[in-house]
Amino acid sequence: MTPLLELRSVSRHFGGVAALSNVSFSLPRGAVIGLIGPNGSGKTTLMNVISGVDAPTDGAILLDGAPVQGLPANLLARRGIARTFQHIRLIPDLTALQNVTLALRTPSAGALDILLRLPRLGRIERDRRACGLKLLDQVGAGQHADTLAGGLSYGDRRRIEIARALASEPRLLLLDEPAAGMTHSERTSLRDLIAGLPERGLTVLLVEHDMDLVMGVCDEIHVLNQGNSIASGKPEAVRSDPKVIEAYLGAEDA
Amino acid sequence: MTDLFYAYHNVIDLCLLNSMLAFGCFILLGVNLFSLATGGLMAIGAYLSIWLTMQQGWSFAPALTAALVAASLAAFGLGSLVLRLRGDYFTMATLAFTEVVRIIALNWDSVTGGALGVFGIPQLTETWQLAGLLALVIYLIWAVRHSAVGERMRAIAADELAVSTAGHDVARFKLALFTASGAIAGLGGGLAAHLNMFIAPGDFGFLRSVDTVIAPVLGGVWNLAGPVIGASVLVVLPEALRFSAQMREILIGVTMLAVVLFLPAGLVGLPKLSRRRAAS
Amino acid sequence: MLVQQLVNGVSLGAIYAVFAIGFTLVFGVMNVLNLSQGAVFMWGAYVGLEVVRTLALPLPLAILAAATAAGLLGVLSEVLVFRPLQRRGAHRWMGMVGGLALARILIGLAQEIFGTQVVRYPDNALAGAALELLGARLQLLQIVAIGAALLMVIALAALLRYTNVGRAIRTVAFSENVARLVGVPVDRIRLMTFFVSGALAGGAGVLWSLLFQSVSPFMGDGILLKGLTVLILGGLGNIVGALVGGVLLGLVEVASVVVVGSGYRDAVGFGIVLLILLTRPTGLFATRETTRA
Amino acid sequence: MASVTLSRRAVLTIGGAVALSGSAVFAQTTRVAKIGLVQSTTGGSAALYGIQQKQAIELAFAEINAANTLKDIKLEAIHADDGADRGQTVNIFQRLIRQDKVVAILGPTLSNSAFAADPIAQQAGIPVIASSNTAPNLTKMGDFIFRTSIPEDQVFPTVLRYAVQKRGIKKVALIYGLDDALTRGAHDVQKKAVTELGLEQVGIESYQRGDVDFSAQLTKIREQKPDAVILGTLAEEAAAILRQARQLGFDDKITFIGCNANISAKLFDLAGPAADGIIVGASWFEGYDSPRSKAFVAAYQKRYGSSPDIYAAQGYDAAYLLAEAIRRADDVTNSRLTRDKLASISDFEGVLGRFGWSADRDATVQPKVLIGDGKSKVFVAAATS
Repeated sequence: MTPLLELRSVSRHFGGVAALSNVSFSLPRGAVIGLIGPNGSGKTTLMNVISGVDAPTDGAILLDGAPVQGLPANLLARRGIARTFQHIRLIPDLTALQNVTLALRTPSAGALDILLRLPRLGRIERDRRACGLKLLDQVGAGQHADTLAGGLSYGDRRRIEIARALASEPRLLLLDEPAAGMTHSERTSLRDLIAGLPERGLTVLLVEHDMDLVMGVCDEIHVLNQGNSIASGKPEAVRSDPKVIEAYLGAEDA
Repeated sequence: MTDLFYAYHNVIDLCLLNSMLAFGCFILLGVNLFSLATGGLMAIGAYLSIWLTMQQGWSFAPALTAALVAASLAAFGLGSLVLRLRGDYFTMATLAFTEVVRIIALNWDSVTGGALGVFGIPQLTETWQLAGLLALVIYLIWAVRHSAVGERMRAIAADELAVSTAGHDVARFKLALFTASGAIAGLGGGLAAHLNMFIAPGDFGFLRSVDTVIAPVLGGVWNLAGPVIGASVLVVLPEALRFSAQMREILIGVTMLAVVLFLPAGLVGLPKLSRRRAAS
Repeated sequence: MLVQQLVNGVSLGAIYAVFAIGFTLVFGVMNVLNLSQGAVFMWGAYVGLEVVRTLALPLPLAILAAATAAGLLGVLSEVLVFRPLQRRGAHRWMGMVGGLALARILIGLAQEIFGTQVVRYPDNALAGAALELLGARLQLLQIVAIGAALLMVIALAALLRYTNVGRAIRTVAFSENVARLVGVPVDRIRLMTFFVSGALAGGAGVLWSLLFQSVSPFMGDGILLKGLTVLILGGLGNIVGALVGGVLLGLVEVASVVVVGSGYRDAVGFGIVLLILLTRPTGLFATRETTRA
Repeated sequence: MASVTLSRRAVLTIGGAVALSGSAVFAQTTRVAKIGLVQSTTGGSAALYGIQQKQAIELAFAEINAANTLKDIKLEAIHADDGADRGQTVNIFQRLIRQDKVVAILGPTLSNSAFAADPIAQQAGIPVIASSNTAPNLTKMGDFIFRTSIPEDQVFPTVLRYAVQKRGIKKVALIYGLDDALTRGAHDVQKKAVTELGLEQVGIESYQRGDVDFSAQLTKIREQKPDAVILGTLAEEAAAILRQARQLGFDDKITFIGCNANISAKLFDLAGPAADGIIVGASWFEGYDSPRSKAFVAAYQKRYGSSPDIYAAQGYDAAYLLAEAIRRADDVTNSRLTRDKLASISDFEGVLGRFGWSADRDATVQPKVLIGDGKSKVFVAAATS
């Protein structure tokens, strides 16, 4: 069976600087894959390249065996790739619910429905609202549905962003440091949430600095350093890999 | 009473017309597009509509429809080319479009009469038509804003990237809005042409575009009353300040500057501001 | 004829360049599009005129006085409009409308004080002098204009490259936050940048009215559009680009008169802007600096 | 904001007080003829002509009122500035007619504004006299529309014929303002006259309002070696063209032929000696040798400290023509009667000379061919024999 996503020698250069060079790995279906590395190692660049926010300078990205590198973000989202951001990108002047329904794939109202305010419009919007509420409940933010996103706590916004990513019914979910800024108990429920995603048919690529979380939920871990893939494998193996330890220690030195 | 109405008939007409045109810019400002294409798009609507009513014997309604369609198509074409430009580059490209259209109009004697303009245009635009069409435009924008599409608009204004990673084609959405704003400009152009019996290419240049986009900024970019208030103020202010012929320009400038500096939400924010002052 | 037209184009373009460099400097450093720049240019021309006519001082002093006065107007626009808007975090179109409003006030004041009539600088030794070169007549004034333009650009380049102030300006251009962190007095540097920008506009105003013998309250409107065109040709915030773009626009305008016909002179300029934007979305001379835009 | 309202109120109060005291003085015996005076005093180059006309008309009204020419009728000018913006001109016409109930309107400054606003006066039956609109077909808008500004086509053919006879001109180049109705209208007339006289047209160049650099166009024209360059330009643009032509080394033998709008002291102020020898045609010039004209120039200079231009002279005559019509009508509100009396004037002796109306209510005045004298900075009448 082809992997859900496969990276083949993906590189991304900014001017003369290589943010990613020849990164290759694949994401098997239904797995939770961790992506770690020191700051500036290229994790977010890789997320951007996969989600279409950025395009690779070189290399191929295959989704279900079909090349998708360089496609715009909205098309990749339609093809099943959703993501969250390291710096939360919720729309502050929309409510939590509106932020989630923004990404729903259930049909939205047509031009005529909207302009003539046909009765169908109310029904459609009610359905979308119900879908959005369900997703908010799943991430544990249902009570904030009608609060403006800008006024919510960091942890709540993180969870709502995950709900928005789930709203587009993705097959691949890219989470960029979802635990950052969360309290301990929030992290625990986040861990449960992520662990439950494969059962719903999702594959997850997780970038995270919280090693307990990474080691706890990931089936496999890839390590980046200065744009190069330096190690990959089971969590236990990676944890004891001297190259990985050196990369982290070296980074702390600098 | 009727005399009073007729004494300010044209002032009322211009308030209504300019308010409508301002909505064309309003919907674009809503997604962070500062467009100066209004003049050029209006010119297309204006010249097409008078050619149809004066040369081809069309009646007013179909001529206006044709003006609307033609300007929408022009906006669609222009938008597909220039919407990918960022910020000020987009603004400059739309300004270049307006100026190029104006200069073509200046040189295209057989249709536009050059600088001498076209006169004797039948006066077909009525106040009630302007009021009705303005109401229609306001209703349509209201309906869109109070739907999922309106939420998407607000989201694009705040964070385009978030919207596109949520699966929406932001470029296509903006193109649709730009086309809609072209429709408003084309309709406004046709109405303007049949309002004062005369048009010349100078009516549709840089200044027209600037005035149209300033109206919602002054009135308020987030409130549906904004464009109406902004455009009306810009029409009424020169009339109200006529008592001071010499200081008029300066006073208009000072008023504009005061709004920009002290009313972040535009003139619609004025009552709220004064209430707050009164309360504290 | 060709040589003559080249002379015509370069001397026109040199003034466009001086104006546009001031314009682009403010953009490059502070990401502000100051639409009152045309009115500042006009005021520079009037101040220079008054110095020559009323005070009967020599021309170089007039240019200096005009540049200083225009520089102060630039400072005024920062203090009155752009700084409060930036503090408030206002949207950039507020700054554009604020600039237009300020321009309206400045033009109205000029009308009040100087009247609406077109006036000109008194004749001096420079006005009539010309020399023949390869069959073209090169006026002394044109040489002065081109020379002064080059001088201003070199002075600015030296200022930016070799002085502490220049380094500070470049740091602010890179990032205001970084500048604050390394102890650059950002507010003062912004004021200085606005001063330099206004001074360049004022200097351009005097050169312009010397060369074309025409001063009026409305003279800034046309040059504002030209300045915007040059800004795009050269890339927003790119100083070398503004120099090259200015001269290029001068040449393009002259060439369009020769080749296409004078009725389409401005359309050719704007048409080229459109074409350039469609092929190179950040201008002809896009550089690192311009990616901010 | 508060101070603005306050000052406005103050202005209104003072205005009201003046009006009150005025009516008290003239109580019962005085009738006031309210006349709309629509001239641009702001709004770019239009303001140049607008201010001149406004001043000349106000001068005329003051003279007429002081001399009690109309016995118990006093003329009151209600001036409104349209900022050279057509929408505002329409606003003003509607207000003057419906609210201020004027008996006649003098203006507007620009032909473009006239095409939009005059039909309103025509519809309401209010006579309008223009003194700076020169666009063709203007008075065809209706029988209430008059003008004292001589359209170019009444003047230019005479001028061109004179130039051809005296200077042996065969090849001409034309330059004109593309985006200004006045200059564009002048150009059309000039082009037609050139064709009718069978002259060879070697080139046509144009520019846009606000342009001050004409060197590219002039360099091109120089290559075409014309005998004459015909200017469809405003005075300040003509001055720049003359000056830059000299700087580019134009042959002294090349004749410059101007249009109506060039008749201005401004031309000499700006062009200096370069204006020497320019040929223009006009209904009037400052040095026109008639008692009436000399008195006008003196009075204007005394009151305003500057010289009147041709638009001032045309405005001044318009004011006197309207006063004469009101005198004949002996009525301050009946605008139709005023219009009929105005149309009946046929032998008016004005600043422009002996005056009458054509069938289309255009002024008919003997055109005068003038030559610029750059040294004494005046136009002198050409010997047309």
